Amino acid sequence: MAQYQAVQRSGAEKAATLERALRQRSLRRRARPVESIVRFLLLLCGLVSILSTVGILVTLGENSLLFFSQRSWQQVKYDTVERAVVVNLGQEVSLAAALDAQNSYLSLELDERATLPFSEGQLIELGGERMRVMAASRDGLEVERGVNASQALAHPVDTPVFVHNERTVLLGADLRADDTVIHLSEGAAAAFQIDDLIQADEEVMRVLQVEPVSDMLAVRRGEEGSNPARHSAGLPLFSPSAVTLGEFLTGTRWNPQLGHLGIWPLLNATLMTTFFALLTALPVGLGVAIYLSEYASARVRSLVKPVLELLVGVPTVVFGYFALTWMTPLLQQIIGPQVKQFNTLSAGLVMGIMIVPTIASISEDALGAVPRALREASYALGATRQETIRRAVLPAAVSGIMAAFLLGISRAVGETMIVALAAGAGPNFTFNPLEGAETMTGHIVRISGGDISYNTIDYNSLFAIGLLLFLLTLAFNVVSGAITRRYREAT
Amino acid sequence: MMNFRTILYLVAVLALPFAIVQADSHTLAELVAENEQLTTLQMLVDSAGMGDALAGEGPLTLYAPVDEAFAALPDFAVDWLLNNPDRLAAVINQHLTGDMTGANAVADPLDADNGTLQLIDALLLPELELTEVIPAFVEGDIIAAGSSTVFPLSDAIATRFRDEGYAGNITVDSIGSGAGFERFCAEGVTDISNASRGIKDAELENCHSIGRSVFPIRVGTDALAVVINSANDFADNLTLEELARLFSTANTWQDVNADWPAEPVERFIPGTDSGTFDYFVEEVFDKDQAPMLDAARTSLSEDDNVLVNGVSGNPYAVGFFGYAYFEANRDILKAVPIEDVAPAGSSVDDVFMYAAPETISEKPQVGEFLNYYLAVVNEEVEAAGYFPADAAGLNVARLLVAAATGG
Amino acid sequence: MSETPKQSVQDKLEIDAMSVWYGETCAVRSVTLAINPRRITAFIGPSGCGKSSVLRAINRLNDLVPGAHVHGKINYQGHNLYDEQVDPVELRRRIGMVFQKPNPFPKSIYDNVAYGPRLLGIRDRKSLTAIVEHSLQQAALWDEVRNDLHKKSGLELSGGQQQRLCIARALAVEPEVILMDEPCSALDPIATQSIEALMRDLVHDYTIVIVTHNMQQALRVSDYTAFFNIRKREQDGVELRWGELVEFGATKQLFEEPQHQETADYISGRFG
Amino acid sequence: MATVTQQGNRGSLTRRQRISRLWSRVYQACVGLAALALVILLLKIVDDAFGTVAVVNVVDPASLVSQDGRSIEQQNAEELAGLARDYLDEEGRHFVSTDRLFTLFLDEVARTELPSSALRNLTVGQALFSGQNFPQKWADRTLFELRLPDVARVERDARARADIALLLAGNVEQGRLLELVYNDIVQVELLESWNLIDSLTRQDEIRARAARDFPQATLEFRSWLNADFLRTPGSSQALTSGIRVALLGTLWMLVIAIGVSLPLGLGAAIYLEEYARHANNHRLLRLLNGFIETNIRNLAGVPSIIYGILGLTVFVRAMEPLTSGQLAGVAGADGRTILSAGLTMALLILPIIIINAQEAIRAVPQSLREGSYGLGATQLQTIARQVLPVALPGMLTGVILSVSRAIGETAPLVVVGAATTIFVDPDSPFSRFTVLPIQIYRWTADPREGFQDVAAATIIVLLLLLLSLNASAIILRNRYSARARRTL
Repeated sequence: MAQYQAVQRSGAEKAATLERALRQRSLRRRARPVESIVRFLLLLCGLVSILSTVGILVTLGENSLLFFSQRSWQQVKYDTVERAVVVNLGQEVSLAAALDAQNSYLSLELDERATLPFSEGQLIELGGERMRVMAASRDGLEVERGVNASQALAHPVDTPVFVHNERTVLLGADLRADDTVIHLSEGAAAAFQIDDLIQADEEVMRVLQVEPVSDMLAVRRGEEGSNPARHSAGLPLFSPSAVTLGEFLTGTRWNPQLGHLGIWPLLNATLMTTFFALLTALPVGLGVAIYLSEYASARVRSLVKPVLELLVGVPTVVFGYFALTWMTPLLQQIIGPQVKQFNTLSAGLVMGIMIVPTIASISEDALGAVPRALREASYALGATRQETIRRAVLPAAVSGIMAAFLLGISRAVGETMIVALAAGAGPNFTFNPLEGAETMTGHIVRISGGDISYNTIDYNSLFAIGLLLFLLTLAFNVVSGAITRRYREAT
Repeated sequence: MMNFRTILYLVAVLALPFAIVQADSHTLAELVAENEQLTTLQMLVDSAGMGDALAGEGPLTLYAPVDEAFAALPDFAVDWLLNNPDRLAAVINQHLTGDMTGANAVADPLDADNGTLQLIDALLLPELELTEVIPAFVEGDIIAAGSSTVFPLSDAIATRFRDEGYAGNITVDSIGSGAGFERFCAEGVTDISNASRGIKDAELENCHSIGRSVFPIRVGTDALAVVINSANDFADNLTLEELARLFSTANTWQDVNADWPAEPVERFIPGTDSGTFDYFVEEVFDKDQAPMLDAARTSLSEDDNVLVNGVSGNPYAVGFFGYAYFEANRDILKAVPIEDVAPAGSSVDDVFMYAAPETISEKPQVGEFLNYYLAVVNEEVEAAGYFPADAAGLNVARLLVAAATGG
Repeated sequence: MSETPKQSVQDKLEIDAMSVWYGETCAVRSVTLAINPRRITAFIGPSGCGKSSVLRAINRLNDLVPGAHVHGKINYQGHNLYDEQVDPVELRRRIGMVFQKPNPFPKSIYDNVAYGPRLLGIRDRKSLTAIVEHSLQQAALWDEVRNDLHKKSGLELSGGQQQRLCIARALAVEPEVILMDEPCSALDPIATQSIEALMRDLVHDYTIVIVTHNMQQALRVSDYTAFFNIRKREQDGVELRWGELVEFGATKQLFEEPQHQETADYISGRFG
Repeated sequence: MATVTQQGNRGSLTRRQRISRLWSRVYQACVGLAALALVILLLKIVDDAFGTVAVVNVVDPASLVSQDGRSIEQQNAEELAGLARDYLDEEGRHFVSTDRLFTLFLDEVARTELPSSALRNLTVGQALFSGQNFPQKWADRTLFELRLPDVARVERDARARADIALLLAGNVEQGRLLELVYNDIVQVELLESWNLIDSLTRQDEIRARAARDFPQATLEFRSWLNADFLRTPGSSQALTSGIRVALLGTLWMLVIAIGVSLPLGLGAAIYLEEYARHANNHRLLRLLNGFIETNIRNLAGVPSIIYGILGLTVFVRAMEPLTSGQLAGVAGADGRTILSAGLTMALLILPIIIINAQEAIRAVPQSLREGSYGLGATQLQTIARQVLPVALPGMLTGVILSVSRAIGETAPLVVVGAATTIFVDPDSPFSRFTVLPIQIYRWTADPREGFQDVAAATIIVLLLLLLSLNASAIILRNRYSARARRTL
């Protein structure tokens, strides 16, 4: 009561001031234009990000459309049957012993110095019977008899061995600008049909007639706006094919010059480097984060964290050279010479090192945001430190940790310089991490920095790859976003 | 180029009977006037007022470039010659007094009363005096971009240009020939385009569509080196045929030569659009790039350093690239002689710059820089790892730059 | 405690058939009661009976909770507080709130108390100081902190002091109603006692609504008490739970002669 | 029975504690591993940036001593000008070129505010103004004519040479001439460079090798990172290469990128955390907000090279009038300017900033907001006075991360079109530019002797720059953070 009396005395001024401030304040809703404007401006800030996405989609999409609508020219191939010849000796190959209809071993006698003209899976032909080579050595071949609808027969000794070869169609004779008949390399006419398009250098021709016996084609010159020009013998000929989405998404060979436009070699390499990067970065990064957040003293934390953040700023080029000049030799010492100079393992591991600080820093923030009460509750129930971390802290921080992983993964997928320098420079469809393979980003940077001219299929393919890269990260983010949300709701 | 030459041969062979019929008791001047392949030359001779010289006392030898030979000279250059009688006279004199270096005969020589007429397939140019450039007086910016191969050379000359007093802003970007032409021909934002390959038709068309009559300036040449790891002591020579197998079907070195180890071959080759790649395909694979691209364990890179690193990292690797890069990495690589010929100096890969007279007249500093470039290029070219362009090539370049700058 | 306060100009807070929903979940259903001015009204009931939801609905703090919505009306000074025309910002100024866990801002004591007046546009330092001083006096905190006004962060005070700081902060904008959401649940008995005494002091000038778990506290401080309880129903195999107002009346009457068996059970500590 | 339970409990407890300790070792090991990687990386960089070099002088300074035996440092301007005259380009050797002398002269006396072309017709008398020491007979010659002794060189005109020497000696400082003598006559050439570790541990071997391979060379210890390195622009010579232009370019780009993305990013984050979840938002707005939210998460994962492609299409090409400076009245060549690079980088780091700021805002306890609202604060007041101050340290983390990201990014700038060789400092957002990572990329790929070392020195500069930028942000953050930790 006494206190209340005292309060009464000092209240006069407060009441006066407030009365002034509160005059004319009614409960009626007031317009707050500043609030509305700020709110709108902030919304605009958010909308900028949508513009980014639209820009990316339009840019990549437009050129990808070009890619998919563009015709790619590839060299025409045809199948030939030729006598098997040891190239470096000029020696023709024939049976060293008679072969009956059942035997699957075909004996040969080849010189010590001979290089084998046979390889696994090759189709060979003996006296009208076709066989498939299962294994090849200088002394003989393991074969599968009577393939391709042929009959297994007996063959006498000295029967010549023929091999099936795939050859490129070349111009058989010089072609003048006004010629309408072209000569092809031997046996090549079978590869063409009436109305096919052929490209030689820059000129496009249309096949009007095929002469399989004399290997000649009657053509109309200068099709599709090209100019008839003179071509010399030996020029490879090209036939058109449009890129299909199916081929792009399922093909396992990437070689635009040869018409192979399957994304998998590049995609696979990207997935492999990402996998190794995450294999390194997730445990280490999370370990660092846990250490910093749960064990380290404030002093250690304030020392280590900036250093880690410094690592984020090291140009990835530097990491690339680090992979090439340090990690790869190290792996070669540990694993052995089968580690190639360019390999996805080394690139992936170094990329992992690069991502560690990103993951560690963001995860640490997430762990730090977990209320202390939660930890104390866990300790109070008799949990050890480790159990508290695993069962109380980590689940509570899971959304932040997921965000960190997410960022880490997308950095790994999109990382360019490390893979361009260390992962390999040829599209190579392999699951062997010790071999080189080119990633999507590596391919983009290699081709765009090279001599390739614009508006070619090669060049436009970069946008299709870019679009796929974008959609890939998109799909990934949607999934991980869903996971994050679920966890967040659960906790 | 080959195609073009072959056409010339054919044309010349066809023209031969005709020419022989005409070849009785005429002066050189008359021979030139009567020959249907020499209309351009005839025009130039008339314009220079040198008809008399050709009709005069002999014995003279006239190397007469056929009309096709002038195709290498863009219109603006011919116009410039027509407007500069002195230079024109010097050029025509070169065909009277010089030798045939850099050109090929396209027919047997014809005898005239006062000398000999030899039809040739290229221009013989004198070494034109370049306009002297004082870098300190050059102003305005210069933008060059293009091939990473030409970059070291252009970079060195740009540095020197600046050291000697140029106070403007010169930029040289290493972005690849294709991107270089895109900026030069399609966007029209660069003044000079460095290229390690010839300009393609589509690119040329772009250039024309933005009103640039582009012309090449040859500033050097590169040789090709087939290189192996320095630890490789077995491959001391390769035949062309072995080379072909090494870069295509061979799985192991043994497949190339039975004496060599059965170790898998790893290949490192330049990117498919580079001049080096084109040359290799043409010489070794008879223009068919499929076997090489199809080969297993093949890495392609536009970045020569990647190739160097690749080959130096595996004792059983093989690669090829410009001699300049081999030279710079001699300590970790070995070059293999091909058919017992070691790589050196044999020109395979021209190093170009492209410019356009329209840009030059708009930005005189570009012409001045090109003049300076040509004046010092032979002092810098070897330090940048290339071989000097041959004299004929340089002379063409000098003429073109002189014509473009109107100097 | 039984003395009659002078009649107020302020109106009653009439809660009329109000339900509070969080998304698809109903927290409390169909509450109707009138809160008398210059009295302390206590909301009691088991956890989850919706008493806090009702309290937070009064100053529309639930607006800030994503998915929360309120049906029904709250009439106050001739307005329905949920009317489009009502300004929630001004409403919250008039109906202040003290939270279960003391939540001083991470600022000095002075800045904590001056926060509200500053929002009202009072910049004058002298006036601010007067308001801060008076509010702290009202909250019976002045003597304890007068020397540390600028030095100490609000977070450096003890729990009871923090809560009194929060009350001072609320008083500094001169509200008409003060809502208190279990203001003493995080405090020790001595701090609790001081807050309770403070409430009895303040009720001379303010209408106070308090949510409490502590029935003794309700009995000690309040003039009116509302008892809420939980209702359950099985539907499609899912158990639905919501709160309802069971009984409302003068505290004394409710505790001594409850009208409902539920109330009697609850206040005597027996649960059904 | 009770004892057994106790024993069992104790056993299990010991085991649990052992596991706990084991895991703490694992966590420590993770830190160790990360630190080890960092140390090796830094060591490798430092290893390259310092070390022994074998250099050779094209002209031995000993042969340049004056007649009375004074070394070049001790000679006066006149004597040095005499040396320059003597070494004016000899046939086929590139010593002092007339253009170098001329430039030196111009720099010293004539390069006023006049453009280069106007210099041409200025007479010497005008150029030197009054009071300068020069021979009267030159007074009426234009500077262009002055340059003519270049012709005299060809003609071996001894008098013209003497004139040049006279002019130089009278007008150019001794220090500048000494520099000229060093750079153009003595001409230090780099023959070989060794790494730091080799230099320290295998000195004898290096000595032996140098003696065998380069008998005329001198060995000296060189720090590739030195004051000149920061002051000079790039060069085609490793010894004289510097990073001035790249350093300035990086700073310009960062300022633009942060300047654009910080307000946008924080704005978007505040919107998404404070406004977007509002209960009475319209359904369409809620949909839009959800879309923005997802979209930003996705953008954070978009590979940087794709931002490069975006920047090329949008900023360099589509917005060329703006980015080239045409609209601002600057005669720019094209859109490949610092502005384009900065804007591209801003888009790239925007999602990072937004996401981190969102996390930081989300971590602000709801009780603070309620406390503020409860006092009748509007939403804007609550955000500005309660939420932002508390969220600031977390936001700074995001900014640090994004600066780190922006400073080291190479790929998008390669696509947007950073210059590879450029000598002139950027002076406006519409300048052509290069940045440190681009230089590092170029130099690491340069096989010529010494450029790997230059690249390493550049990396060190980049890291130092990053460190100082970070340090300021970290200090700021820790101050706030300490307060925030105390408060929560």
